Amino acid sequence: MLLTLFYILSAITLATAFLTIFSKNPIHSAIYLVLCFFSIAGHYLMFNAQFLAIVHVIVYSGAIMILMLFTIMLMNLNKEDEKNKSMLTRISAVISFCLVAFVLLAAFIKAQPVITEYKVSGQDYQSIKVLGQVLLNEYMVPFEFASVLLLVSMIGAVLLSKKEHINN
Amino acid sequence: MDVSFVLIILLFGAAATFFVGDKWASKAALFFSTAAFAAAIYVTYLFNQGMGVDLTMNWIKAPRILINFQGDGLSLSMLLLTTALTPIIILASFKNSIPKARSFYALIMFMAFAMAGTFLSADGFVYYIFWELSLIPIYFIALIWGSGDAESRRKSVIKFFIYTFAGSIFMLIAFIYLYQRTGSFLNIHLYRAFLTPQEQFWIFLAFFLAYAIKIPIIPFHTWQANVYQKSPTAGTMLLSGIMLKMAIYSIIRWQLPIAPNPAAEYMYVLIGLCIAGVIYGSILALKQDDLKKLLAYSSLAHVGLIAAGAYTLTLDGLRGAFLQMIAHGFVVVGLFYAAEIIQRRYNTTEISQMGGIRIQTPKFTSMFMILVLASVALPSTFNFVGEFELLYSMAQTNIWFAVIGGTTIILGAFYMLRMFQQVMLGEQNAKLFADITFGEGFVFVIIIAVLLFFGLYPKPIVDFITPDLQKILLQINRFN
Amino acid sequence: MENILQQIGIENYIYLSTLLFCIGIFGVLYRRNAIVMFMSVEIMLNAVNLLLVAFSTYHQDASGQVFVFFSMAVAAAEVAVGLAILVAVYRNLNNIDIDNLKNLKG
Amino acid sequence: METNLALLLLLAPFAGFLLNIFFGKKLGKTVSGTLGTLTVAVSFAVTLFFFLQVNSTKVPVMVDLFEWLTMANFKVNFGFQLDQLSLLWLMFVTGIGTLIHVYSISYMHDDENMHKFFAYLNLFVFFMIILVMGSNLLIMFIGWEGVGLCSYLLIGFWYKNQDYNDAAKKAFIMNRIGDLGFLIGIFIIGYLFHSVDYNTISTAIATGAEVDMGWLSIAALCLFIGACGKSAQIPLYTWLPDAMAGPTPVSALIHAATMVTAGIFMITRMNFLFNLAPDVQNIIAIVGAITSLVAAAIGLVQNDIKKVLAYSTVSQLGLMFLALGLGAYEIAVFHVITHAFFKACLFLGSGSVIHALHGEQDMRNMGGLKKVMKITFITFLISTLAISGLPPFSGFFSKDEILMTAFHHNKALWIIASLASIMTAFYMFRLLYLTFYKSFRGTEEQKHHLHESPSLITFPLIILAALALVGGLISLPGSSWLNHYLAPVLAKPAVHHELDGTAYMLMGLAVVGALIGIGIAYTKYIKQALVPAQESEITGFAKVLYNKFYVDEIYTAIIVKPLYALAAFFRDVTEALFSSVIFGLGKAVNMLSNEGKTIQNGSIGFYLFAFVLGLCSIIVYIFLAK
Repeated sequence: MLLTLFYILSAITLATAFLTIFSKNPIHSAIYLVLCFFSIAGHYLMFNAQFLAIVHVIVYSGAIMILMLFTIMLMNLNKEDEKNKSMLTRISAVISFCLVAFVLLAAFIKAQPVITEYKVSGQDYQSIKVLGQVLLNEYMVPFEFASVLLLVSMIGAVLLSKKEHINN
Repeated sequence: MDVSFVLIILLFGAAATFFVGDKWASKAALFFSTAAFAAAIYVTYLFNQGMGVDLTMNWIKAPRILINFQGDGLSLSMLLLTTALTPIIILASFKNSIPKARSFYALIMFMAFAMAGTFLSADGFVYYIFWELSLIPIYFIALIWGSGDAESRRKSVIKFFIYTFAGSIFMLIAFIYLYQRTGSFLNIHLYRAFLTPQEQFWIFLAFFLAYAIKIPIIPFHTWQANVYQKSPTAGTMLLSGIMLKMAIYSIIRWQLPIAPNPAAEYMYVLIGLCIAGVIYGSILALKQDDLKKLLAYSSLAHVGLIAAGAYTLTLDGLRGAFLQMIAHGFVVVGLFYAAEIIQRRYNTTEISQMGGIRIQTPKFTSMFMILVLASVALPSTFNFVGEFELLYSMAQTNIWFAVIGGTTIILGAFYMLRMFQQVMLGEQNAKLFADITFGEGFVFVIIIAVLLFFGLYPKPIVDFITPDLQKILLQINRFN
Repeated sequence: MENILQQIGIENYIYLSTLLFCIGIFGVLYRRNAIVMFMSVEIMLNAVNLLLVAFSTYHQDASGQVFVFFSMAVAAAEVAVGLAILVAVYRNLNNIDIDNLKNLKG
Repeated sequence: METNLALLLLLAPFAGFLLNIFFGKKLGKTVSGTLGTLTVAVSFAVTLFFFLQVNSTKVPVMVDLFEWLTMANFKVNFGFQLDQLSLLWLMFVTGIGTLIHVYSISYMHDDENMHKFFAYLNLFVFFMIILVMGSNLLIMFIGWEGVGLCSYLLIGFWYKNQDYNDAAKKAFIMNRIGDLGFLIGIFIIGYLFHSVDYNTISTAIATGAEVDMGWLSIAALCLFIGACGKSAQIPLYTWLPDAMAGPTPVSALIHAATMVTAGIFMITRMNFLFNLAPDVQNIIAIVGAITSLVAAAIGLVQNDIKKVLAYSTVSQLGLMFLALGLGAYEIAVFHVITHAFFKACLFLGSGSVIHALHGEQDMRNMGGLKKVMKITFITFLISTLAISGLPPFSGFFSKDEILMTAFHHNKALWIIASLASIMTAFYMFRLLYLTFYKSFRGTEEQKHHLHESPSLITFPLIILAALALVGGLISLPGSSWLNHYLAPVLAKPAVHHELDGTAYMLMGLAVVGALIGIGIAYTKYIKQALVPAQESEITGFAKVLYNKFYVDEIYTAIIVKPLYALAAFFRDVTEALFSSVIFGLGKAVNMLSNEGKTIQNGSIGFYLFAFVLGLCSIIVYIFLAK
């Protein structure tokens, strides 16, 4: 039952990811990507990581993708305007795809599993409470830095997108 | 009190010199360099009393790098040479009006600091840092205060910088490799590394590139003459008096004990190369029109002989190399100072514009003559002691080395006397030449006193360095 | 609480993430539209996130999920700045085809 | 006590040097000269004391001061050895030195740098004493190079003249060639014997230590090369005639009496070593004989009064080397001593003449000085007779001994040496006749000023002439005091010749030969009253002789010129080549980076592709390549 669910979700994930790339219209790409993200959220739910799934939906589908859509619309990119790609580009893309897939899979196959049997510790490790404790005890400093990073990127984004007054 | 005290004085002196301003810079530099010399003597005294003067401090945990300054006979004698020559060099610049004097003297002090650090460091990484650090001040000294056309000066100074720097990089690689093998940069640990002949060969080669360029051994010498000619005399003195010795000291301290096998295997090639430099430099010196260039080539010849002695891997050779390093340090500083004095008065280093000076300045002539004689290794000067041991060690290896290397005493006499004749003798020069002042003479007197005293009684130095040289020799022979 | 991996197996997740990641790479190389390239990057990031969560479960350890939070934060920041740059580029060049952005070449 | 006295002997001239160089100018000429003379006289007095002591006790005085050089397998002490040989040498070094100092007070009085002259002379005596007194080869080497330095300083004393400076430089460099040989010899000896002490080496040889004979011979040969340089033997003799550029007292002291005999001293000192190398001895004998003949031949036609004497010196030194080569060390020493007397006298006499003629040295412009300069003439005559080898003058005895030894050894060497002696007699009398006989050929002004030299000049002449007259007494044939005296320092017993018919016949032949030489000179320059021709008129073999066999020109052509050419070649070609290789490397890097620059083409797709490739290779390297 879960396996079937996994296959369905995986199929959606992969398909939408492909469509994201092959859609000529950027808006379509964005829509497919949102779907992709939702399917990944479904994966998270299967892991019983509800909090993560929710955050994922909020951040990716909610924030990032909206931002992208806004930008696309801002730039009026909702039409197909990509020039014909050269053969070289296509070939290099395909080669990269195959190569990375091959290498990664080879590496994973060759790797020895650390744990031979799937264990169940029985302890709670992914509830909001536990995650909050881990985040604010063990990962306190990175957490603060993440906030600083966000602040900085916010300022940066504002500065960058602000219209410059060329003649003062 | 340990050896780092001297370094601190030098570094502090550099800073102080910079901050007291142009007017007092030379005096401050002289004061601090003399203080450093006094401290070096005191440290040597403590060392002779059997007290430890080493400093060991952890610096970086991984990779394991220690700040380890080691005072033994070899490093202390070089420290003494450095700190003794620095005040002399500073004193030699006193009469010149130098723009931006505080930077100039501060750089000299900083250079002395870096060189002293090179001699003292027992940790390969720190040693490397000091080694490269010493390149920076001389670069600026030569570039900013040098003589001649700025464009060609910049060219030759940059050539010098890149050239020596490129050589040193190989040394760094060798050190990193050694660290991989031994997990330490400390020289005593590196000595103990049991390297295969193959590894030794590459490490030896890497060190050799660094040192051959610095010494320089032909065919790596092309930077030398131009830089000597173009840098201010104080810079030339630093280069020829101390900096070249860094390389020979490093051969004895690092290269030979760490990788002795190739040194023994390729001994004939190495000595042959060094002796070729001796002959080549001597012959080149015969036909130079520029006084400083001539002295540069003579330095090439002398230093080639020293390196040849070090590569004989005999006690005599190593000891001779050490003695000759000190002797050559003093004599070459003296000779360049003489060139500087002439340059001050005639505003040129062209030999053809000199001549007829002796008649106007008996004192200067006498001093210059004694230095010339010391440079051609007249017995009873310090240079003879060194040269004798060097040639004797070469004779032990192969008599022909001594015969061919020994031609330096003929060719040396040839070019030095020829130079002396053209510069000093003959009918009175049309341009006036004021005899040297007390301050100028004082520098000469110190140098000459050192040369003559140790020429007749080198035993203190010999006794001081021999035990440590024997230790080094023990390391060199550890594979046999 | 049971472990979902007992039924599905970690290998499947590995293959899924690898494929997703490769699709991302393919997209970055294939497309010339900067925004779509951004999306491809997001796909790659998500592939990694997914694998992190899978291994978090595999080890029964929260650290993996914490890392996902961080990577999300970084992704958000990256997108914000990246899009701002794109807007600036667009303002100057009137398109965002990366083939036009060659001013930095040697 | 002995140490102090020995130090006094050594340091007195050095003190003179220091005083003269620092305060000479203030002290004034007379004081400075007197000071210089007195210090050497003090040395002479001390030497005399030691001489008498050692002569009676037969025990050499050894003084060890401190350890000087430390080598891995031997040590060199700063030590002195006052034995029979060194004291004998010291006697005439300080003795003649004192006389020449006295002479110089007057001779150099007009020179503005007189104090320097005395300083250098004192320094020379100091180094000569070190050379002679040293107890090992390296101390000797200090003196050896030191006297070379003083010779350089004194030849170039009139430094305004660059020709003189060239001569000085030449002397120093040629000496250095020999010095290198000496040094190599010292290396080999040090290596073989683990010592350079005379006593240690001689003991080692006497007790039959195992040494490689081949290396020993090479060492002996190297030492001989050193001696060649210092004592002006073929092929290193050309500096000595040029050295006449120096003031005449210098020529007398350094280039006739003392310094040039250092080579003989050294070989005598190391006689135990040379005895073991018969091949080298043969070389020495042959070189000596040829030198004496060649130099005498050149001397036949020279017109410069000092040049004639210089070639005569070379020739006489050749004879001494002949004796050394034949193993007759005591005879060589004997000739050194007599030669020192009469040659110093001759040089000083010529100096007196030059002084009277205000610097004129060409014999063609002299003549008829007999009447004006009586004392000079008489002393000169005595010395000339002595050098020509006429009995009962000292030169007869010493030269005859050499000829006799050569005769017993090898007839060819004897013929060469005899020929040289005949030539000597000829050119010395040619010199005498041209200078002192007939009428004066110089300018009127010179003639007007002709005068006998002051007593400070004539006094040394008289003493030296007296010594030249009676010097032969120290080693009369049959009963030789010298042989007896030197026996302790020589490893082999002295050569002894029976005073038989052969001996008397040889003496007779030698005298007849000398008389023939004198006779020819008499016919040419008194009877026919010839004056040597101008340079342009000399033709044939005489021209070759006049130009000294063109040896200088040959040396210039085959050594000096190529060396300069090589220097120019190195400077202009090789240096540029080395430079261009280095710059070439730089250019290559530059080119590479220019090529590499195109990789950075600005296409993000390309970058990403490269990035992917790099990523893959890293993964392959880390995870898969094991």
